[in-house]
Amino acid sequence: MTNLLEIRDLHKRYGDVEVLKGVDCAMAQGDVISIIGSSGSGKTTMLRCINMLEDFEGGTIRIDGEEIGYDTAGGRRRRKKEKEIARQRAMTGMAFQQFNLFPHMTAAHNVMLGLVKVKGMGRDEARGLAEKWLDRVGLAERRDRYPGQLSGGQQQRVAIARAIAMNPKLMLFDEVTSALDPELVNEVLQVIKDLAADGMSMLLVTHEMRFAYEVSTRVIFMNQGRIGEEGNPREMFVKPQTERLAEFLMNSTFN
Amino acid sequence: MTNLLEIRDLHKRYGDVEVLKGVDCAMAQGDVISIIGSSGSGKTTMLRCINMLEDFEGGTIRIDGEEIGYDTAGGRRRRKKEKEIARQRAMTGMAFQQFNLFPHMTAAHNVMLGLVKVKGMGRDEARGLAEKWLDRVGLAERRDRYPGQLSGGQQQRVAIARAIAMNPKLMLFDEVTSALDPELVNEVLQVIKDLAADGMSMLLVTHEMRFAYEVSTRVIFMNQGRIGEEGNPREMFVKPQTERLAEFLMNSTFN
Amino acid sequence: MDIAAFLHVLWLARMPILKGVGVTISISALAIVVGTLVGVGVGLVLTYGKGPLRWLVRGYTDFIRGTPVLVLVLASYYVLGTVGVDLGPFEAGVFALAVFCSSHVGEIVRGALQSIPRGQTEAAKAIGLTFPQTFAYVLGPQALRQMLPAWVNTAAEMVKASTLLSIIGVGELLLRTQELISRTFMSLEFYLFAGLLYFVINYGIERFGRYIERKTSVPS
Amino acid sequence: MGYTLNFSAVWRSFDLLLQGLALSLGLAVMGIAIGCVIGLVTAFGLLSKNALLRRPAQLYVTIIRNTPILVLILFAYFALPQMGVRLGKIESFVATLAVYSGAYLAEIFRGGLLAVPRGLKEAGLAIGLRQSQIRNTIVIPLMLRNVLPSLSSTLISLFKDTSLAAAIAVPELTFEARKINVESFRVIETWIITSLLYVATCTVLAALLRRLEKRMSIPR
Amino acid sequence: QENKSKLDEVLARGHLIMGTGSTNAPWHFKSIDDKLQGFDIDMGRIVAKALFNDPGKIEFVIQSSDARIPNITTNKVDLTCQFMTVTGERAQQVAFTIPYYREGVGLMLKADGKYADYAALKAAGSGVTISVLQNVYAESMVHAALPEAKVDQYDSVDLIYQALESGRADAVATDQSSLSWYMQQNPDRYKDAGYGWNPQSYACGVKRGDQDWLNFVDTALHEAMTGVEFDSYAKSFKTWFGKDLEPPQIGFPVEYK
Ligand SMILES: Nc1ncnc2c1ncn2[C@@H]1O[C@H](COP(=O)(O)OP(=O)(O)OP(=O)(O)O)[C@@H](O)[C@H]1O
Ligand SMILES: Nc1ncnc2c1ncn2[C@@H]1O[C@H](COP(=O)(O)OP(=O)(O)OP(=O)(O)O)[C@@H](O)[C@H]1O
Ligand SMILES: [Mg+2]
Ligand SMILES: [Mg+2]
Repeated sequence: MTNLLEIRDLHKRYGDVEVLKGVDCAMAQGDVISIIGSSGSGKTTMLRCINMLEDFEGGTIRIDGEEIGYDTAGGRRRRKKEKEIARQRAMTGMAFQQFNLFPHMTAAHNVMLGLVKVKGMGRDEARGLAEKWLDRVGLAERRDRYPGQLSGGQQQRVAIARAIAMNPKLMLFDEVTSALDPELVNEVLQVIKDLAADGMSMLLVTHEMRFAYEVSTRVIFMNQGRIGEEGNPREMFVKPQTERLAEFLMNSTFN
Repeated sequence: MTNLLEIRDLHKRYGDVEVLKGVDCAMAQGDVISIIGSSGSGKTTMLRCINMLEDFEGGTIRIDGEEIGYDTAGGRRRRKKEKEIARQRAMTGMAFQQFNLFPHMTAAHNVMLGLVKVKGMGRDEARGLAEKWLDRVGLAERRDRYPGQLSGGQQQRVAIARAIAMNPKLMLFDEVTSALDPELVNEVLQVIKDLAADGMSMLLVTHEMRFAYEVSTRVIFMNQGRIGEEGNPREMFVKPQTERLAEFLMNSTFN
Repeated sequence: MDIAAFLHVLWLARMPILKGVGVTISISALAIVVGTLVGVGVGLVLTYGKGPLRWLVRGYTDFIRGTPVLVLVLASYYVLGTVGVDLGPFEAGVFALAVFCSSHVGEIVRGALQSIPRGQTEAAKAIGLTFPQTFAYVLGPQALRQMLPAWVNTAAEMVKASTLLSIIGVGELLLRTQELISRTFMSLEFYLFAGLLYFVINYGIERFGRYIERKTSVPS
Repeated sequence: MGYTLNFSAVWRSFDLLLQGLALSLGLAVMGIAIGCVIGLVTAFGLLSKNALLRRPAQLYVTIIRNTPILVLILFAYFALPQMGVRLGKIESFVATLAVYSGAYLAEIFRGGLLAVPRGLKEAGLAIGLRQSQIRNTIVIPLMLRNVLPSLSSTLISLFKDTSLAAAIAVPELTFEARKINVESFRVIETWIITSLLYVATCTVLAALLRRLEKRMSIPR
Repeated sequence: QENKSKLDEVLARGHLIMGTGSTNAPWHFKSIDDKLQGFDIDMGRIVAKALFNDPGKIEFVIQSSDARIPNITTNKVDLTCQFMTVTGERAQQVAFTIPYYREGVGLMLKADGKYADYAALKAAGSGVTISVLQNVYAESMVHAALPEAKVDQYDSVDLIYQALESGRADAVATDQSSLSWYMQQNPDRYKDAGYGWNPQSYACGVKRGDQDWLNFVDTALHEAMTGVEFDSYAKSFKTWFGKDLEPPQIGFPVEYK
């Protein structure tokens, strides 16, 4: 069986600074992987490469065996056509820290846009699906509100519904709760837990250690552009193997 | 001995909505009081009234026996002159969730502004004092940086130094850590702890229950515009008297 | 001033004035429509264009914006003729104003597009939209709202600039007014009256802009 | 077409053009400087909660911005003396330009003021600053930084508007250019040189503003 | 095709295209029913009549003073008749026809104004302001009559009158023909200062290098002033300048006296 996601020797630089210095990672269907690590360690960058929001200079990323973003044939590496990349992006769903809902569309229209324009679904069918997913994240009554009329937690749930409705093979979450007030965090985390229970494959960057501990099948600790440690959350949180992880965990548990 | 702060029957409304419905509170010199409570319960509003950032419709607030914001003589209540209110505001220092540093001034100038313009201090003396306080909050080397060149935690520490340098009788903190990344929270909390150890009187709104527990001499639980419960942190967190507080504490300890 | 005498003369002159208003409105409307269409292209190149093309368009907008409109008008009437494009005064004038309008609209479009948070493009990419789709459904509509007030200003600017076409003999409102003055010698009265008409046209545009703004505003 | 350019008539009177340009600059600097003050006061008026301050400010901005400046110039120069206000032609034009630019700048300043976060004013209050101190040390400096990028467009337009002073016999650049035209009839040549002078001045102006923007920019 | 004269082109086209203005009475301005009229207009009609035997076969292109010469040189018009003063410099750019009017500058005062006549103005020295149409030599032109007066130059005729009306100027100095027309339209409000100077000739202009066409227009104008079309010319002169002309003398041609 091929892995759902396979990253080999991923390298990424911004100008002179190498931000990812060779990341290898594999993930099976149904895995829920939390990525932790201190600020600037490259967590966000890794997600953005998987979704081709950033070009990268070296290594390969494969989803379901298909190479993302580049064709490597006969030693030469060429960026795929923009249209092809757009299609590949739709294989993954992404939720951002700042929600990034489209402010000029209602919640339902936010969810429908990709369905209609990318999947070519009819408007009625798309509407049905959008409503189904908004119900699932507990926003049945807010379908026709605009983002500006929703609280942060509600906006984030719409953003998740928008990504999920595209039926991605893999969901990427980048610190989806850190722009939220503490009391709103729970509603979003609950939605993610439910998705995990449904068997959705997920890769999530988070600062909520407790949540990472409870929900993930595996945890990756990023350190200075590399994977510092990786394993089962029970073992990692209780018995960190590296000093750097031990230190990081100590700092993160104050609250 | 008169209380440092005395609030009697404070009422405040925004349009039709009564946000503070009669708050009474007293605080002695050297007290460190944490205010907790769910979103919208009126915590911020209470601090803003004490600092006269909001007018209020009923009740009195006294600091060191002096009535804040209004003169109540012969049953008639009149807002004090703007200049008088400005003087009274300088009796309290305030630190905000969003830091609110002046972006066009260096850290040192941010601290000096009030000293020069309000206290009428000479520039050299003000500079000396500003440097002393920036050193105290661990920013000796960043004096001449602009806010945009500082991390969130550093900015918040400058904001605290700016307030403290004015030598206020009472410091007000409104969720000073909730706009910060988890790793930066600690630097700010440490500064507040040090101030508490020095005997500074403080009133702080916080969502960090652990911190409230560790640092405060008293805790106030606000609930729907009133003080729901009040007491010693050890007792309140372990044996909440009201069901509403018990519920609130349960929700707040997820992370 | 003798109000009654003026009103009498005004009544006699109603047809030329109405014609002038008509010409002013058609010049402005044409210039605004053409200028806006071209300007959107200019704005797109300024925002997303690369290399020499962008460089060229940057030069175009800077040069046009620095040149007095009067000079643009004279140039398109006379200089274009020498390179074989012989336009009548009306066409030449509209051309000049449209060029002027396009450089302003280009800057407005650029400003509006640049003020949309990057996250919007990324979110659109993340659900698999191609760039043209992203522009059509996400960036364009938001930019439109953003640029509306500045665009209304430019439209009013065009109406005022249309007065310069009188130099090459286009019978718009100002030239009509001057013709009336040369017969009646009531200069102040007619200039003020023309000012009033221009005010009404521009105020109409302003109200219209407000109306569209309200119509398209997003609840929050 | 066979039209050959001949610049000799223009060069012969080039010193006239330079004198005109100097006067244009002088008019612009004086008019816009006063306009800035008017604009600033009006901007605060526009944002005032007090309708007695806000309404007149709105009325002023609406009327002035929708009226062609030529009408305002003629009105100030010819009609005001009949109402007892008599200014010299330069003073009259400078006053008109000040009133006109004031209305435009007021709108720009208003936008810049709105973009100053409320929290900063509160932070100023919290350390005991008075309203006027907050306005002078925090709000206005930040507002100026906010508006600088969009200001260059407006300043360039206003500078070009000095060309209308020709209508009331103020010998600025356009006036001198027209004089040369009437004499030599070398219209195309004269306008080419004149517009180059305008473009050059505007370019220098834009560059200066960009420099200022850079100098005032807040390090981050 | 090669070197065909404008004359052939106009004849083939079937109507004449003449450049002129629309804002200067009595030379070229609009009637109440919005038709162009004036002395310049009548000159154009005389040329049209010579071409087609129909004064109506003419199309007017309205242009500002600035546009007079460029519109000729860029072929926008066949001919321009727009109170154009003949000067050597201008003659290097366009070909002038024979003059059709001889103009002089006059001074106009307010009837109830401070100054009675030319002598009073001159006596006031630098205390008077004169409004004139914009011109490079406007200043020296005024100073020829009033050596110390201040000179304000405006870019349109209505504004020089407006300057006098609103007290911005003490007198207007401009073409005597325009002044007399203005005083005729506004009886009793103004008066002539009684001094004239600075003679100049008005002629039509055509493009240089087409002698055929220039000859034709010259002939048409010449015969209007001295020959078969004299009646049209005299009638127009009477309408716009209010004076009757002596008919040309029979016999020896006046040109060779
Ligand atoms: N567009 C960019 N240009 C230059 N450097 C960048 C850019 N984006 C990120 N970086 C740098 O790359 C490094 C990794 O960034 P990344 O956002 O992946 O970190 P992160 O682990 O997600 O951190 P955080 O927890 O703060 O979100 C950081 O040092 C950052 O400064
Ligand atoms: N300017 C305002 N106008 C109208 N209503 C307001 C305004 N500011 C606050 N409120 C309302 O007053 C109530 C109390 O607000 P306050 O900010 O004091 O709550 P809080 O306890 O500080 O909440 P949080 O924990 O979210 O900061 C809320 O319901 C809020 O919506
Ligand atoms: Mg990140
Ligand atoms: Mg609050």
